[in-house]
Amino acid sequence: MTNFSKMAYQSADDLMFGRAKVPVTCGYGLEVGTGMVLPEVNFTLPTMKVEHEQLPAILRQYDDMVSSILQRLVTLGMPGAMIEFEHAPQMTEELEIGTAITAKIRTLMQSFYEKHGLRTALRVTVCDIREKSRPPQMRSGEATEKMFEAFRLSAANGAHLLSIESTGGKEVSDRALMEADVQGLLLALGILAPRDSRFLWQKIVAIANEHKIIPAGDTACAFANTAMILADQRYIPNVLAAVVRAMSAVRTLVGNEVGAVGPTKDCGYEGPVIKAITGCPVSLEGKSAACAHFSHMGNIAMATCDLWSNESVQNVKLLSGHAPEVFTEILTYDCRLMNEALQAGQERALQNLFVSSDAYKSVHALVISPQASFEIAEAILSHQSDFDRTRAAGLQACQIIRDASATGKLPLPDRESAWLDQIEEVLQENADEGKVLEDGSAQFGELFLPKEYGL
Amino acid sequence: MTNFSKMAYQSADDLMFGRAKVPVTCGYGLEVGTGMVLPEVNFTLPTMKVEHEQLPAILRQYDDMVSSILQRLVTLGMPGAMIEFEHAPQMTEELEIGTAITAKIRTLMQSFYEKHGLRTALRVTVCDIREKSRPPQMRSGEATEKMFEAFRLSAANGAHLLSIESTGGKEVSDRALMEADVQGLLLALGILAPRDSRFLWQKIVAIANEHKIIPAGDTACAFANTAMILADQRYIPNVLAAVVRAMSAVRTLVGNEVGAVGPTKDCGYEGPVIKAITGCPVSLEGKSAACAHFSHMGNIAMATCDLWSNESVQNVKLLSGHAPEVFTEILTYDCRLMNEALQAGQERALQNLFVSSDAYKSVHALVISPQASFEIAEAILSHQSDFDRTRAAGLQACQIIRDASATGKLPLPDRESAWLDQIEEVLQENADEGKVLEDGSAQFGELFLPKEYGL
Amino acid sequence: MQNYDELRECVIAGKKAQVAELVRKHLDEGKTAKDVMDNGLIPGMAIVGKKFQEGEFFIPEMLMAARSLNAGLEVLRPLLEASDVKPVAKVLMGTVKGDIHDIGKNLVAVMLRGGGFEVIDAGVDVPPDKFVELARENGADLIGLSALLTTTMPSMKDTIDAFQSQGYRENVKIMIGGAPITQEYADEIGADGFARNASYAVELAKKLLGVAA
Amino acid sequence: MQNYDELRECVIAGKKAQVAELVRKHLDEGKTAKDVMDNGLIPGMAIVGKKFQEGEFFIPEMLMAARSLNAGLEVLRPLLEASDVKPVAKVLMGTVKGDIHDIGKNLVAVMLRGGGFEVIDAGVDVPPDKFVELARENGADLIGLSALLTTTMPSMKDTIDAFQSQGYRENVKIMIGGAPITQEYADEIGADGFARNASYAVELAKKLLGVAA
Ligand SMILES: [Zn+2]
Ligand SMILES: [Zn+2]
Ligand SMILES: [Zn+2]
Repeated sequence: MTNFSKMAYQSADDLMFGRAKVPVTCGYGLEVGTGMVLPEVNFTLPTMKVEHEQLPAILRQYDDMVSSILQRLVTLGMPGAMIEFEHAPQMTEELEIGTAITAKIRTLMQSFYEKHGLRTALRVTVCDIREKSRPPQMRSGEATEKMFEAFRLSAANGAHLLSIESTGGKEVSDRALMEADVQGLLLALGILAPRDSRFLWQKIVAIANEHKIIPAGDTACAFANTAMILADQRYIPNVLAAVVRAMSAVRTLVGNEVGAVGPTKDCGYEGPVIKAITGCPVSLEGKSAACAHFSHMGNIAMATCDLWSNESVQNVKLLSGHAPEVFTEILTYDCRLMNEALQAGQERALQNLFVSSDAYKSVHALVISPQASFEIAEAILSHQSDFDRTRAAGLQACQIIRDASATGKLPLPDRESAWLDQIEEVLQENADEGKVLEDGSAQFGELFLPKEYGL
Repeated sequence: MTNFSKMAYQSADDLMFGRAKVPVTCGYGLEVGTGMVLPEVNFTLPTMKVEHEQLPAILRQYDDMVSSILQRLVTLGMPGAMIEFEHAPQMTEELEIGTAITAKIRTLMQSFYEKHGLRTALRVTVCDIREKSRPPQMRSGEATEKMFEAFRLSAANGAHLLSIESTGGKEVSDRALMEADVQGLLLALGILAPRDSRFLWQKIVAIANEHKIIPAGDTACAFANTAMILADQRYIPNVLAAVVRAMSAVRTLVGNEVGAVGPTKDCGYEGPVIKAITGCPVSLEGKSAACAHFSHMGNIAMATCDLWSNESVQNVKLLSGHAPEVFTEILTYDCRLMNEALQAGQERALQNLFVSSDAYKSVHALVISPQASFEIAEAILSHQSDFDRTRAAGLQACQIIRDASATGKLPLPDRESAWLDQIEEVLQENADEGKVLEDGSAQFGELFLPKEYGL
Repeated sequence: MQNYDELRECVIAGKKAQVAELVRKHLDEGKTAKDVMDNGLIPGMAIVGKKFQEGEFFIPEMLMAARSLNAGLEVLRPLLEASDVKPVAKVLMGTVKGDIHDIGKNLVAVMLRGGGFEVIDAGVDVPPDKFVELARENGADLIGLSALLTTTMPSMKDTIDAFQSQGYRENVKIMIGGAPITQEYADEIGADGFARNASYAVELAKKLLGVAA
Repeated sequence: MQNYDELRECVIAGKKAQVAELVRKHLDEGKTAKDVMDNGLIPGMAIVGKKFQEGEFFIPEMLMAARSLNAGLEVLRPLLEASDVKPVAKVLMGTVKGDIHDIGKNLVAVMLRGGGFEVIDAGVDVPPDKFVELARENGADLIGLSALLTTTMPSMKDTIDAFQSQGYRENVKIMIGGAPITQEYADEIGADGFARNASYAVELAKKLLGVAA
C-alpha cells in the first residue's frame, strides 16, 4: 500500500497530456503515458435485451463494433488504442454473457495485433451491481459476490485491465445532492466512499495480481458527474457540482493507495488530481464524448489526458458508418493533433489553448484545469485522513472559484455566489468527522448500512 | 463578372482559418471571415418519407433539430453559427415541402436572435435534380425549371444564402472515374462542368440579387468527394482522386467569377484554392463530419476554414441527446480552440499542427494543405481558359505529390506511383481542348447532350 | 387575503417552523383550514413552482419549500380530514427491471410531489409483475417508468405488456423517460407519454390525468 | 493447359486485341471453344477478381480485363451458341424512387458483370412498378435496390411490397444496399440480403442464387 504523501509533480506546469510519471504498459504492447495520447474507445448495444437467448445477436453486435473500430484505427494509421468494454448490469449479473463478450473482443484484438501490428489493450469495467438493493449491501450478499466473480472471470477470459465505476456512498450522495446538504456530502464522500474504495480496490487488486493483469482505476462518476448533470439541468447550483468534483477525488485516490495503477477511468474528471499526486496515466473525455453527455469541458479535459475517450456510444447507423467507428475517427484526429504537438515541442502552446478556451466559461471547466487540479491535489496531501482530505479538497475548490470570480475572469451569478458562501460555510463548520457521522446517521440513517462500510 | 487574374493572398502563409480577405455579412448579423471561426451545422431527417402527408411530421423533426441546435449554441456561449438546410431531392421537387421547412427554420432562428442575441444565417442548398434524366437536361426541361423555382421560393421564404452541389459534367465524370480515363475527366471537369457552372450561377446570382440575399457558393462534391470515397474503398487510385480534387477547383471558381461571394459549401475541399484566388470565406469539414463521411483530412481541413461544418447527420438519438445537437457541441469546441488561438496570437502554431498532423499521412490531405492549395491556385491563374486551368491544376497536383514523395515524407506505394506517371502523361498529352472534346464525344457521347452545355 | 402574505413568503423561503406557527396563528384568528390552505399555503407553493420553472430556484430550494408546506399541512390535517377534501392523484414511479439508476426517477418523484401528487416509489430493478401488483395495491392512477440504458429499454415494453396481459392497462396511464428514450419509442411500445425531463414530467402527468395545470 | 498461360496473362493485363488474337490462334490449333473458355479466359478473369479482392487491382484495371475477356468471348460466341452453354443469372439493378444517386449502383453493376452476371440497369429514381415490369420483361433472377438517402430508404420497402402485391415476389431474390442501409433494415422490410459494399454484392448475389463462388 502506497501512502501518497508527496506530489508526483513539482508544479502544475509539469502536468501534460501524453506524459505520465509512472506509465503503464499493458495488453498487446500498449504503452500509456510515454509521450503519446491514444484513443480509448467505448461502445454499447443499441436498444436490445441482454439475456441468454440473445447471446448470439449480442456477440454479433460486439463483433461488428470492435472490428470496425480496429479497422478504422488501422486505416488512419493510429498505432494503438485502449478498448473499453463496460458492462451493462446484466453482463455482470449473468456472468456468462459478460465473459463471452470479453473473450470475443479479445480475439479480435489479437488478430489485429498479429495482422496489422495494432497495439491495443482491453479494459473491462465491471458494473457495480451492489447498489441494487436498498439500502445497498456493499460487502455482503449475492450481488457483491457476483461482482467479484465477474472481475475474476473477466481477468481469466481476456481483460488486460480491470476498472469499475464504484458507488460506495452514492445512496447518501444522491439525496444530499438534491438537498444541497453539504454535511451529507461530507458523510458520503469523506467517510462512506473512501471506506468502500479501500475495501473494494484491495479485492480488485488481488484479483488482478493473481491473473497478472492491471488493476487500472476508478471514477467518481456516480457522484461528480451526477452532480454536473443535475447542475446542467439547473436542478442544483453549478458551484455545488464543482465543489463535489474536487471532494470526490479523495475516494478515487484511495483506489490508487491500495494498488490501482491507472489509467483512471475516462469519465473521472478528478483524473488530473490523481495524476498530480500519483503520477499515473489518466483517461479523460470531453468534446468527442458529446455522444454520451454534453459538458462544459470539451477542450480543457484534453490538457492532461493520456488516453482520450468517447465515453460511450450505441451501435446506431450514421451516414458514414456505425457510431462507434465514427467516434473512433474523431478521437483519432484529436490524438493526432496532440501527438503532433508533442513531437514538435509545441505541447505547451496547445495545452494553453485547451485550457484558456474553456477555463473561464464555466466553473465545471475551471476546477479541472491543470492549475486547479494541482492546487486541489496539494490541499489533499496537506491532510492525513480521508475525511480531512475530502473537506480540504472542497474548501480548496471554493477558494479557486472565489479567486477566479474576484478577478472578474469567471462570471458568477449572484445566486451561485450566495450558494458558494453557504457551501464554504458548512464545510468550514464541519471539521469533526465524528460529528458528521453522527449527524449524518440521524439525517440519512435509513439510506445506508454502517456495517456494510465496516462502521 | 470578376475575372480573377491575381491571387487574393501574397503567400500560402497568409491563408488562415477565421480570416478572409473579402468577408461576408449575412442573416441575423452573422459575420464570416472577420477573425472568428463559427460552426456550420447541417442535419437531415431520420429514415422517413418526404411527401405531402408527412409534412407535419417533417416539420416537427426540423423544429426539434433546429431548436436543440440553437439551444446548444446558446448554452455553450457560441456567439453565432451558419445553419444549413440541404434539400433532399423531394424537397426541391415538391416545392411546398422545401419552402415550408425553410420558413420554419427561419422562424426559430429569428426567435433565438431576439431572445438570446444568437447570430445565425440560413444557407439553403437546393438539390441539383437536373441529373435525374439520362442523359441529363442541364438547361431545359421540367427539372431545371423546378430547381430554379426552388431557389426563388427559398429566397422569398427565409434563405439568407443560396448554395448548390452542382453536377454539370458528373454524367461523364462518374464513368471516367471508374475507368480512370483522364481524358474523360478533362472533358468532364475542364469543358462540361465549367460551362454548366457559368450558366447555373449566373441564374442563382440573379435570383439572390433580386431578393437581396447572398449567392454563397458551390462544391465539387459530386466529382472530387465521389473520387475520394471510391479511392478510400480501394476502387480507384488515391492519386487519381487527389488530382481530380485539384482539377475540380476550376469549375467551382467559375461560380465566383459570375458572382458567388462565399462562404463556399462545406464539403468542397477545393475551398482553400478558391479562398487563395478570390479571398472569399470558406466552409470546410473534417474530423467532426465523420458522421457523414470518413476522411483523411480530419485536422488539415481546419487550417483555412472560416466556417467549420459537420456536413450532415440524421436526427437519431444518442445517449446524450439527438445527433444534430451532439455534433453542434463538437463543432463548437473545435471553433473555441481556433478562436482562442486567434485571440492569443497563436493561430500560426495551431495551424501548423493541423497541417503537419495530417499532410503526409495521405495524398488526399496533402493536396488540400494551405501550401498545396496556394500552388494549385497559382497554376490556375497562370492560364486563361477553363480548360487550360483545369489541366494546369491537375498537373500541379501531380507535381506536388511527386515532390512530397521524392523527399520521402509522403509514402507512396509503387502501384500508386505508376498510376501517377500515367495520369500525368495523359494530362501532358491532352493540351488541345478541341481534341479532348472530339475524343470525349466519341467515347462518352451517349452520356451527355452537348446542347445542354451550349456546345 | 392580504394577511397571508407573510405565510406565503415563509413557504417560498422554506421556513418550516415559521410556517407551522403562522398557520396556527391564522386558525386562532378564526380562518378556516380550507382558506389557509387555498389562499396561503397553495399559492405560496405555486410561486415556488413558477420560480423553479423560470430557473430562479434550484431543487434544494424547492424541497425546503415543500417541507415547509408540509409543516403547514400537518397542522391543518386534522381539520381538513373532517371536511371534504379530494385525494390527490397517485403516481407509482420505478426504474425498470435490469436497470439500477435511480436519480432520474427520484428527481421526477420530487417534482411530482412538488406539483401536488402523491408518489409511491417502487425502487429500482422492478420486475413487470411487481409494477402491476403495486399499482393495484395502491390504486395508482399513473405509472412512471424510468430506464437509463439501451439494454433495459425493452423492460419498459415488458412492463406495459404486463399491465395489458393482466387486464389492468385500462386503469392506469403510463409515462416513460430516461436518457435513451424518445417519443418514437414511447409510441412504439404503447406508452401514453414521454417525459423528456423531470420538469416536463409534472406537466405531462397533469395532461395525462386531466388535472388542471 | 500450360499453353493458355499467355492468354490468361493477356486477360489479366487487359490486352483486348491480343486476347482476341490468341483465342483465334488456339481455335486454329484445334482447341474447342469450351476448352478455351473454361481453361483460358475464365481462369484469367478469376485471377483478376482475386487480385481485386486482395486490393492489388483497382476497378479500372478490372474493367480493362473484363473488356479483354469480352473480346475473347466475342470470338467464341458463334461456336458456343451451338453447344449447350447455360445462360448466366440475370440481375436487375436500380436506384429507388426519389433517389438520383447512381455511382453506387453502377459500381455494383461493374462488380457483378466482373463476376459473370448479366446486369440490366434500370437507372435512377425508378418507381416500384417499373422494377416489377422490368423484372418480368427481362426474366431477372435477382433485383438490386440502391438508396443513398434516409428519405428514400422507404422506397425500398415500397418496391418490395410492389413485387409482393403483383405476385412476382417468389420469382426473384432482392438485395439492397447504400450508405444508410443496415442488415436490420433489410430484415425489417423483407429483403433477402444486404450488401454492405459493392465487392460484397457479388458474394451475396452468388449466395442468394445458389451459384458457386
Ligand atoms: Zn461514468
Ligand atoms: Zn457534398
Ligand atoms: Zn452540406
